[in-house]
Amino acid sequence: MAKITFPIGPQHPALKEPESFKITAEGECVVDVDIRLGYVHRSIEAACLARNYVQGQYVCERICGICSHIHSNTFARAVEDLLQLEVPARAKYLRVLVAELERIHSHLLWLGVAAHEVGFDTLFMYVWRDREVVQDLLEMITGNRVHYGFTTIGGTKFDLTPQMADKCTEGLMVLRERTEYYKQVATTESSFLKRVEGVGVLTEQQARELGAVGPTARASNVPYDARWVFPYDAYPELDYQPITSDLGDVLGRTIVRVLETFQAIDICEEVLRRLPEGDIQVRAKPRVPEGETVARCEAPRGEVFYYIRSNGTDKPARVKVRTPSLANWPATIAMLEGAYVADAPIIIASIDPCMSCTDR
Amino acid sequence: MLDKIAGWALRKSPWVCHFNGGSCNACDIEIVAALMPRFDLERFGILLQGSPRHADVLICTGPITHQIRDRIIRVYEQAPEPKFVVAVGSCGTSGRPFCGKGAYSVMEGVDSIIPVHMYVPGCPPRPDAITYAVLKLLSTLDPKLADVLAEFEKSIPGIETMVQEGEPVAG
Amino acid sequence: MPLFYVLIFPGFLFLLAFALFAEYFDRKVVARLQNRQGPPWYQPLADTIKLLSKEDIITHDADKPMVNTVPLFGLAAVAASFLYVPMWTKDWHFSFQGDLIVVLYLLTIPAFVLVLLGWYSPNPFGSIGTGRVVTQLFGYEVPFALALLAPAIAAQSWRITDLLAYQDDHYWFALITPIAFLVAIAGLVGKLERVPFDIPHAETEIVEGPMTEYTGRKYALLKLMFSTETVVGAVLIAAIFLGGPHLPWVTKAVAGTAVAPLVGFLAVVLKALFIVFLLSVIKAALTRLRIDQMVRWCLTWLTFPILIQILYIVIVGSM
Amino acid sequence: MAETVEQTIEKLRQNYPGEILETKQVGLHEVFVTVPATYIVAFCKFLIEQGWWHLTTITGQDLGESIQLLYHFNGDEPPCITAVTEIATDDPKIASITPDVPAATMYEREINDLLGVVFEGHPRPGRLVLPDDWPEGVYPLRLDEIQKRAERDSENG
Repeated sequence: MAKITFPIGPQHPALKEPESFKITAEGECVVDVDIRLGYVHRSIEAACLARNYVQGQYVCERICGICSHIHSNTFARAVEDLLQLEVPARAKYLRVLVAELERIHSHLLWLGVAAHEVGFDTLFMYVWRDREVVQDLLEMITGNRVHYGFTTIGGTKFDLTPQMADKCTEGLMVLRERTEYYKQVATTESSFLKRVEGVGVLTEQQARELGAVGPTARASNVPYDARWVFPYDAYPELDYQPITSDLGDVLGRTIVRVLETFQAIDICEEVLRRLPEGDIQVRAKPRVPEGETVARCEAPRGEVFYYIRSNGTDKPARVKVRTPSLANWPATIAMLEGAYVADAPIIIASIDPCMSCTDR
Repeated sequence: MLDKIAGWALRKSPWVCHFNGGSCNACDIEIVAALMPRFDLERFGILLQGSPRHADVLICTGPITHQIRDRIIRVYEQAPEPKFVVAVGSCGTSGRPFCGKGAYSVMEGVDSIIPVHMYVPGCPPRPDAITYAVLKLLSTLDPKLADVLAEFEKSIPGIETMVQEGEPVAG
Repeated sequence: MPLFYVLIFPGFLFLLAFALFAEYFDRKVVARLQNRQGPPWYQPLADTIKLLSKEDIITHDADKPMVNTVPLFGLAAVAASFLYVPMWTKDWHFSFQGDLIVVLYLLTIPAFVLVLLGWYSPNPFGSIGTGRVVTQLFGYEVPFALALLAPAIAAQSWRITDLLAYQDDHYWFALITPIAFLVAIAGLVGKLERVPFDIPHAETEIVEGPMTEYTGRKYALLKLMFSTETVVGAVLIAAIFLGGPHLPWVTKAVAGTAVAPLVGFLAVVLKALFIVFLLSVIKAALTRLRIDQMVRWCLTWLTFPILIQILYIVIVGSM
Repeated sequence: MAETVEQTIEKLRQNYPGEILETKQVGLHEVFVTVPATYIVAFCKFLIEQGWWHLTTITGQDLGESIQLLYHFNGDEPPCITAVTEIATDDPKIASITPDVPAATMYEREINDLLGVVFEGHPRPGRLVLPDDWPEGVYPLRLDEIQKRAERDSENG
């Protein structure tokens, strides 16, 4: 049969971001995939070197428009480690609250996009409608729908008033009810199941060898979640288990994400209950002592990794960012090979790819 | 007469094509959010099209990276006349904060490559502002839309500061 | 007079108006089901006029005469088929023995229009879309034709007016042959390439498939071709399975009076809109299938039941 | 925490047959282990056998005379190990670990783009993040390039 090579991207309706996949297909079967990154390469690692730490945190937050809090949080944690700063307990809890709200928003967003990829626009619309609930909560707490600017080096910028906490509790209740409904739709609607069951299978061994992270790995039964393996912020005081599934296909990833949404709602409620009183910020010196450090965080898509080396000035000497999407590409290529062309968009979408993270 | 009808049709049915020129995703998500039940751009006849060939308005985000530069010109050329460009986000309007200090692979916003008719600054702008920008773009073609626009301005105070009209640039 | 029939009412102009209204109706229903407000009533008209007024780009390596004329053929074929479906009375003046076959034949032409356009388009999405159009054609075309064959066997005629007369005397075919009715709806969904069978132009996979490269006038014609095909298909199914202009009790009461055609006309329009409504609900409630799943599904859940239906009719009819 | 950082370092020194130049603790639970560049593939394989199965990423940085490569590994529990090695800036060549650790493919290509390190034996080399029209031999994260950009920025104000 004749081989046909066609591009997905850089400008393609399945991808909201430009990235180029050259898919070679034999009939309807994918035989080879080539990824070309760099369309969103904004030279952020280099830009950090020319900026001081506060500006660097601002730019790093703009690595990704979905998990922006995680980036600024990880950056801040790395710098706090270099400065030997102890962050107030209240700030730690607030960071967890915003991180988990962000996870809810990201997972709902993904569920909608996944439904859109397989042509289920009604679910897409419903999920995104309810995503506005969590967007409103985030806007209320931080003042912006995306790019919250919530974390600062040494704590958080904004405090949570009791009224806000009440609103959060209300919103979380609505979300729990709606997520219950989506869980039911995503796991029982037969035409949706037809498109996700057994599609894009990644075995546990492949997931480990290819270095998959986040829900992609956890859906292949790899219980790796930086929140519980290397606890940070207030996570050591919150006792949860990583959510895994042994299905390994797109359905498994859907289930893991939906269950994680529930888990995130639980964590938010626990944080609201246990929120300690006190300061939210300690003063940080602009000059960072010489040294190097590593910080790991669990973003909605997987582990975010920062390596920062300081040379004793107010500007870093090296900032290295490893984002979960970049780590998941080798696994995605493995999933795509042998799949149907029609499944390519949903397989690519199933790792919740974030090109702006990948390229930085 | 025919021109009038064509103008009416264009105002009532502006199909948009979304182009990401290296943005961080936030603006793109907010553009999609504008199509969702809460904002529902379809009530103004706006449809999101996958192919630039079917679009009237290109919504461009991002500071334009060097790698995407040729592609955006191609997409612009692929769109049939008459066409309009809306630049969304602070990086889309100026390239900041990505361009400048230390950066080596970004341009200074969408208008360094193709003519822009409407700017929507904000990092990211709210979906209301994006809706408003498209409406305002259409109202430059149709004075009758001024009422809708005024109503919109009343319902969201301060929204008129969220959008900036572009210099009319020859294509 | 025939010219008036062909061009204005119930011919081309009325067909266009009805098609645009049906498109609006469809989009509105889907939007409401998705919790949105939906477009205003003039939206499809504005879309069409706008597309007609836009720049018409032909890629330089395309076969110009071919791509210019082929969309017209598609629209013309659908418009021609519309002449043979009765709009207000069962004594349709264009009717002749075998008109059902002609309508069926004319309604397959849009698929071939897409195949040709995809073939002449330099875009890889076009070629993949073309392959899918052809594969899908095998999936739905056979059960769709068989589904319309079932009532024809029962009424022992290939003439739509005879089928209408049969339904006047007995029950509507939707009640006599319910399986055939459901299969026909599913076949129509495949023919119109709507969710869950919108595989040939699945937006997130291959953009618009064969239509990706076509702009302005040609895209407008293609869109019109689909919306007119929706209307013709809906009216056809309304005529064959839902009694066309026939309404129980009412038709008998007004028979012979001046309002009879009007009642019949309203009945047909409402029934057709009901079919469109069903299509909209299906579109809002389901996920797109994959091409291999679609063909397998059509074989198991369309072809097989319709054969049983036909067997049943033949056995009952021979007794 | 399963073992302390000291215990881990001790265990590594005992189990690893090859040469370990230096060890130090970074942050809460990260161990940086310096090994000679020629043994990097063997050491990475050793780490994976010892339970640090996940290659988080590879960091490259230009220190002037040499380019430092940091292979960050983590396992199912703390601490994490980072293998550190240095190669000369004039002749930046090192064996690719991708054939043995498939997860490294993207990271190695990225470092090749940004720092010009040649990973010998990489199965699918090629440009990954830089634009197609980027000049050959210019590596944006090298110190001289950073310096050039800083001068350009100060000229522009």
